[in-house]
Amino acid sequence: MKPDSKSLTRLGLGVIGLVVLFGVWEAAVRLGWVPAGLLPAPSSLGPAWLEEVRNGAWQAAIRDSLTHYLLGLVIGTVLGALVGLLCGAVGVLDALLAGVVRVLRPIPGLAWVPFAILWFGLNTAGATFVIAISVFWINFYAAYGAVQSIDPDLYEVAAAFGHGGFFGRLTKVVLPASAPGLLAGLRTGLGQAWMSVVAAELFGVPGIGARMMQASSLLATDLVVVYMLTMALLYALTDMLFMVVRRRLLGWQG
Amino acid sequence: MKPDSKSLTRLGLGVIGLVVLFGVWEAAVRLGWVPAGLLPAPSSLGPAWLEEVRNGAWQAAIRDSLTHYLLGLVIGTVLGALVGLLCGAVGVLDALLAGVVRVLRPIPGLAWVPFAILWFGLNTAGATFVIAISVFWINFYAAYGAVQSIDPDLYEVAAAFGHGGFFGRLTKVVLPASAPGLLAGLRTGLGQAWMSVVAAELFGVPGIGARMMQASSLLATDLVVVYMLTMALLYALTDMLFMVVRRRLLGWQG
Amino acid sequence: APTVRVGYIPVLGSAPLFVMDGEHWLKDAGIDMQLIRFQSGPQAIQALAAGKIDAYVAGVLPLLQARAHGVNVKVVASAAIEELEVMARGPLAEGLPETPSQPIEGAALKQRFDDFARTSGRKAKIGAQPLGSVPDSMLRYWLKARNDLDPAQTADIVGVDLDAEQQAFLAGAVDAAVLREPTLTLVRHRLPQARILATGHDMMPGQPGSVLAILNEDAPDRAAWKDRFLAAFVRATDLLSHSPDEAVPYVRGALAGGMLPVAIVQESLRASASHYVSDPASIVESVTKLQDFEVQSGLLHAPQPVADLFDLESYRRLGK
Amino acid sequence: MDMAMPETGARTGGESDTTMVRLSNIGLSHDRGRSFILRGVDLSIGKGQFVALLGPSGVGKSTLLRVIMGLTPPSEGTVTLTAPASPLGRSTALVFQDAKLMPWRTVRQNVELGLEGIGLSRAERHARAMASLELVGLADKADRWPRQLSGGQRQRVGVARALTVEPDLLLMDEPFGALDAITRSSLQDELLRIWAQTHKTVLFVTHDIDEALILADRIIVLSGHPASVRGDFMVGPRPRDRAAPATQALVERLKALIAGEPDPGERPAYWQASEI
Amino acid sequence: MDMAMPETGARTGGESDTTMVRLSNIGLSHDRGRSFILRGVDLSIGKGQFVALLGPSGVGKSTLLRVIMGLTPPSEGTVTLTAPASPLGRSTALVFQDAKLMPWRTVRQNVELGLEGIGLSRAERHARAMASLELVGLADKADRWPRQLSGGQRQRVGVARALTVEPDLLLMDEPFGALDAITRSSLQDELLRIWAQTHKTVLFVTHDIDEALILADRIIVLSGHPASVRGDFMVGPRPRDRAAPATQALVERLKALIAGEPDPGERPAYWQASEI
Ligand SMILES: Nc1ncnc2c1ncn2[C@@H]1O[C@H](COP(=O)(O)OP(=O)(O)OP(=O)(O)O)[C@@H](O)[C@H]1O
Ligand SMILES: Nc1ncnc2c1ncn2[C@@H]1O[C@H](COP(=O)(O)OP(=O)(O)OP(=O)(O)O)[C@@H](O)[C@H]1O
Ligand SMILES: O=[N+]([O-])[O-]
Ligand SMILES: [Mg+2]
Ligand SMILES: [Mg+2]
Repeated sequence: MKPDSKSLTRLGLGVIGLVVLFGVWEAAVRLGWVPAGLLPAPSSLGPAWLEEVRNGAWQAAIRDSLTHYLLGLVIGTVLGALVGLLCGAVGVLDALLAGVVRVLRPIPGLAWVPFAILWFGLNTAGATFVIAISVFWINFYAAYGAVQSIDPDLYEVAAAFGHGGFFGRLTKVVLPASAPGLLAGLRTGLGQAWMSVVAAELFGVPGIGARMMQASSLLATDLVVVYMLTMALLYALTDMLFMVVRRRLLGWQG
Repeated sequence: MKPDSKSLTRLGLGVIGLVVLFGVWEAAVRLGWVPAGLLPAPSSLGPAWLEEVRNGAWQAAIRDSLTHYLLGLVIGTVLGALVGLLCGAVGVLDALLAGVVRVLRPIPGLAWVPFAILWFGLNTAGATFVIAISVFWINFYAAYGAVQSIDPDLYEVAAAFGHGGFFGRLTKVVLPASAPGLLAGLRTGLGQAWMSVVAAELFGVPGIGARMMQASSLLATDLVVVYMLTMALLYALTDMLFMVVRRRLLGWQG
Repeated sequence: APTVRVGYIPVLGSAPLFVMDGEHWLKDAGIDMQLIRFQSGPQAIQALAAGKIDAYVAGVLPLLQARAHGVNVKVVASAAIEELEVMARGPLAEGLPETPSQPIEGAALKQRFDDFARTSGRKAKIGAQPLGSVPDSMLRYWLKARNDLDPAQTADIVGVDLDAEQQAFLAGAVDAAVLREPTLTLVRHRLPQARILATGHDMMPGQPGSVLAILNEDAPDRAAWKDRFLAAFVRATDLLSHSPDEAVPYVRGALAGGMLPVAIVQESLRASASHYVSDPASIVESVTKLQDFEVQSGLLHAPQPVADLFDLESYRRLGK
Repeated sequence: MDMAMPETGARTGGESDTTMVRLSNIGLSHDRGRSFILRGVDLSIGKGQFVALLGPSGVGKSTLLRVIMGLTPPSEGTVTLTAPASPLGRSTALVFQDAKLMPWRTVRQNVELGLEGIGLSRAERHARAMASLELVGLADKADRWPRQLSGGQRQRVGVARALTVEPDLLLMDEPFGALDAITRSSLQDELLRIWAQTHKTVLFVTHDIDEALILADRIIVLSGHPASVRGDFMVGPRPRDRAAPATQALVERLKALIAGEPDPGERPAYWQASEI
Repeated sequence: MDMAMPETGARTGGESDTTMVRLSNIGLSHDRGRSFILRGVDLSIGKGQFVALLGPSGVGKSTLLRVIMGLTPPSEGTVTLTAPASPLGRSTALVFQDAKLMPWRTVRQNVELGLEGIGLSRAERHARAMASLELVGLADKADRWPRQLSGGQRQRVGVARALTVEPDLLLMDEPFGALDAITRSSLQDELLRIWAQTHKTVLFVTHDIDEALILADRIIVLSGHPASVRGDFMVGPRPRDRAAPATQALVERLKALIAGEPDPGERPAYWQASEI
């Protein structure tokens, strides 16, 4: 099988999966399995979407949310991975933070909102903060777990070739060896950040989440679904981009 | 260093970390860094907590939330890990679901609430569903990532000794080799599920989250914090229990 | 015994439910009531649309949206009127009396916002709930229809969750907020320098607020409980307006989950006593005004006749 | 018994009563045919033969074992195995060059791997694994993790794992490479004893000509780039006299062939037993 | 130059101009003293010596190298290394028994590992790594991933990695164990050439007595349980005649010592060069 035909097969299967999903959904609405008004049929979304595009709300929401999303994702991922790596690699730090982590970890995104308001006000920074928090923990644990399961032999190899210090271990072993785990965390975070966009925009910052809640308050379910699919589209794009980067970084896994 | 003295040191460091956390918090309130009414000092929480214990609300909330938590955690973890393992191990399934996953992944917990209401009603099942969803994705990606980074040599060993079939690969290689990754996902989920308890109890199912929100809308910040710390305590317990199990399962990592 | 699932939001407007329950009037009438708490009216509407609740006690405006989407829900009683007030803090509250004496209107109000903008270099921020909620519509109505101020010019209106709104106000992230009891009383205690900028009456005389609405009220199974339920609800409303102190234990237990000091609950119930009005006919006109206003501002796309939202007959049959 | 199908990459069962493995025109490429590791490899191994496979480092010896085991499909040619219904069944076992133990299994559990799923009771598996560990001198390490073993110990666990399943065809990839002379020699003796008792077919990769001479009935040299069979010698009855001139001459020929030089001694295709 | 401190587990720099490694009473236990792998190991290696270390599988040869390298602190005794300020500096290098390449680095990047962080330019690193790869015959595989190499090729990359850093003390753990005779012999020649030119100190673990005789000035036998130095022989000038009676006798003694038997030949403590 040539690479082209293989990835074509993959693509085809993916399309089949989506067709089944939308088919079942359409059927569920048409056959009345879902009460009217709760979920519109996918076939009826076109006009609502066109209207949003025409009045510019769609483009504006995407622009705003992408800003929160990307900022929150980058900040949460970098900090989470960093602290996770450090806790995984430095026993003292791990012990010192063990209790603190357990106190802070379960605090829900919604409960952070008052602090976001307090520290950042009702603005983009607050929304970014809430997204960053949710992404932070995922990357923290992914990084921590990845460091914990590094083959100890690799540290010895590094030490035997002059990289036994903290920095040497970090750059020559910890980072490359935990890369698969880090990237798995990053990927989970890519989706988590979109899930958090709605919670983040709870406090009045415009964007897809705010628009979705607004539509939901007005029982405009077609718009809710349009924005849900918009998030799906944006997520699919970021995730596909990520997969390309991943393939380059982890080429050695073959 | 004996094992006892080592784990004692760890414990001591953990306590120091917590003392610093609570100290800074107390100072922040006392020195007026935080506006009055937004965050109570930790030293002032005792009476509020005692009152909740006395009228039984605390115990009831813990009982209710633990039910949602454990059910949601188990269902989300088992399904997430299972689907993640299968997608990681079975190329066709992975390709088939690639698109579907990308559509469903970014749907926020809050947006699932109407469906939870629809499918399960305003009850424990609905709350469980919302928690399970959030845990599902974390375990899905952790399992998927863990399977992807299994050393291909291990499949060959299994195949060379009669375990080349799907089931053999799964039980002899995929499950044990991805165990560290699976457990890292499970651990992330342990915390995520507590974070989701609040969102899950948004629509009136009683529990810690519901009580927290109730307190929050009544500006009873001391109770909000009491329940936040309650979640921290419960999380710390589950997490510590998890660490014991992990140490047993991954003893081979040394 | 029939079970009635009632969706409500945790504000004093829902207090009649707790009184009915506390006084065992429903049990005596052979009805089981199941209370389900929501964070906002719009959220409860979704449960209504899914048929997961039978009755609704929250703001009236989300019901307009529900009807516009084909949900057959009717208002059978009002619970409270003139609930929402605008509270200000910091520079925007400067010079206001501790208890509101006379309304600040028109030019005086404009002057206040202008002064604020001049001294602080930005527009005032006012917290409300998301577009389509009663607080948001009332705020806009007050500015535009009552005082001829363009909301967009006068202030930044931030539509957030109830909790976030309160927290934003306490943290000083907004300069004013549209609030209702018991938050008003709570905030007064936490932030003694906060002042009322507009009372419920100032915002709109007879301002509609919480109502009791029933889903598919003509369905045969409703007959088993509808009238008796309504009677108990109205009786509770009367009690709240005449003897607020008697309601303190019920409201403290159910609404506040025992979290608030008795004194606070009492103070806020006393402050609200005059707002408990049960005749649905008394809010038809104001709801019509608000619907017109929502249509004007493009919020409501498929307005239904307001008269269809109300079932005035059932209330009248009670002989009040 | 099936007939070998001459399709690319095909694997068929059976052939004749006396042939255990038959490779026809095997080619293997890792880059879709741009370059080949193996090409035109033709080889038949009779049932019960003990065959040693020699060749320089990196020539493709391990690759050839993997092809026979069915772990890598050949890019060209056919592999035919007699008897085993499933080529991955327990009728074949492989000792990997670098042991490849599963790190999450104890030593004993690693040895039991091939015994699982063939209807043995726990106790039987346990007993057979312990017997094999005894054989390689590691019974006292049964409950260790692989990471707690020395290099040679790991390699011996790999040998025990393959012996335990009592395969008809035993493929061994430099199984004694990391062992000291004494341990190695005792394992060689054990292997010969087992072979003599059970008439297994053994294909044994080694880089040590002496070891090939001690163990094998037949010595095959893989050489060249792409690699193919460049030498194929039958060796006389054991024990062999390393100092005998015929043996010395064979060693010289093997060395030359491994180095990729032309065969110095133009003798008949098969080096007869009587000559040593 | 520091004095060796007689503390448990202490490592000190320097000792005398002629001693490179000094082990005093080394003991090593993996279970906090309940059982010992090594115990009472005393050993001095002079600068420029080429020492072969023999011993049965699992005796503790790799463990001893790890202790000298500073990867495992000894449970008892002291290790003293001369010259290198940091025991993990590039003045010492180790060839691991099972190569241990980093899977995410290409072959060349693996060889460059020890050259990073010592102020070399990219181009210099590249050139030195390629020169070492040339030496072990793998220059054409420089851009491969480790998983794409054969077992012997991986081992040679491990050798190249250690040679590249041009260490004063070179520790080699069965570095040629997986190589065919020809490749092995050419690498042995290279190693002797480098040693003769640069007067490195080499400690070379092997399970092959012949290899020890070809390469070493001095042969040490580690044996027993717990293991300690049971034999220590100086060997005469190269090349050695494997057939000479003195050599044969030495081989017999080595074999006996490795097997843990008493030394058959009660000769003077040092086997003099003149005797071979
Ligand atoms: N982490 C560990 N825990 C317990 N025992 C260990 C551990 N690592 C090694 N050992 C034991 O220590 C002993 C010495 O191991 P070492 O690797 O030094 O042997 P070796 O002489 O290099 O053997 P080989 O020639 O087989 O490589 C072995 O018996 C081994 O089982
Ligand atoms: N995945 C791969 N991609 C590309 N080339 C590979 C791959 N695997 C192995 N090779 C190459 O195939 C050749 C044969 O490898 P093989 O492991 O069969 O050698 P070998 O004869 O067993 O050598 P050794 O004696 O060193 O173990 C080597 O040159 C190796 O570099
Ligand atoms: O009651 N409302 O939130 O509209
Ligand atoms: Mg090989
Ligand atoms: Mg070793």
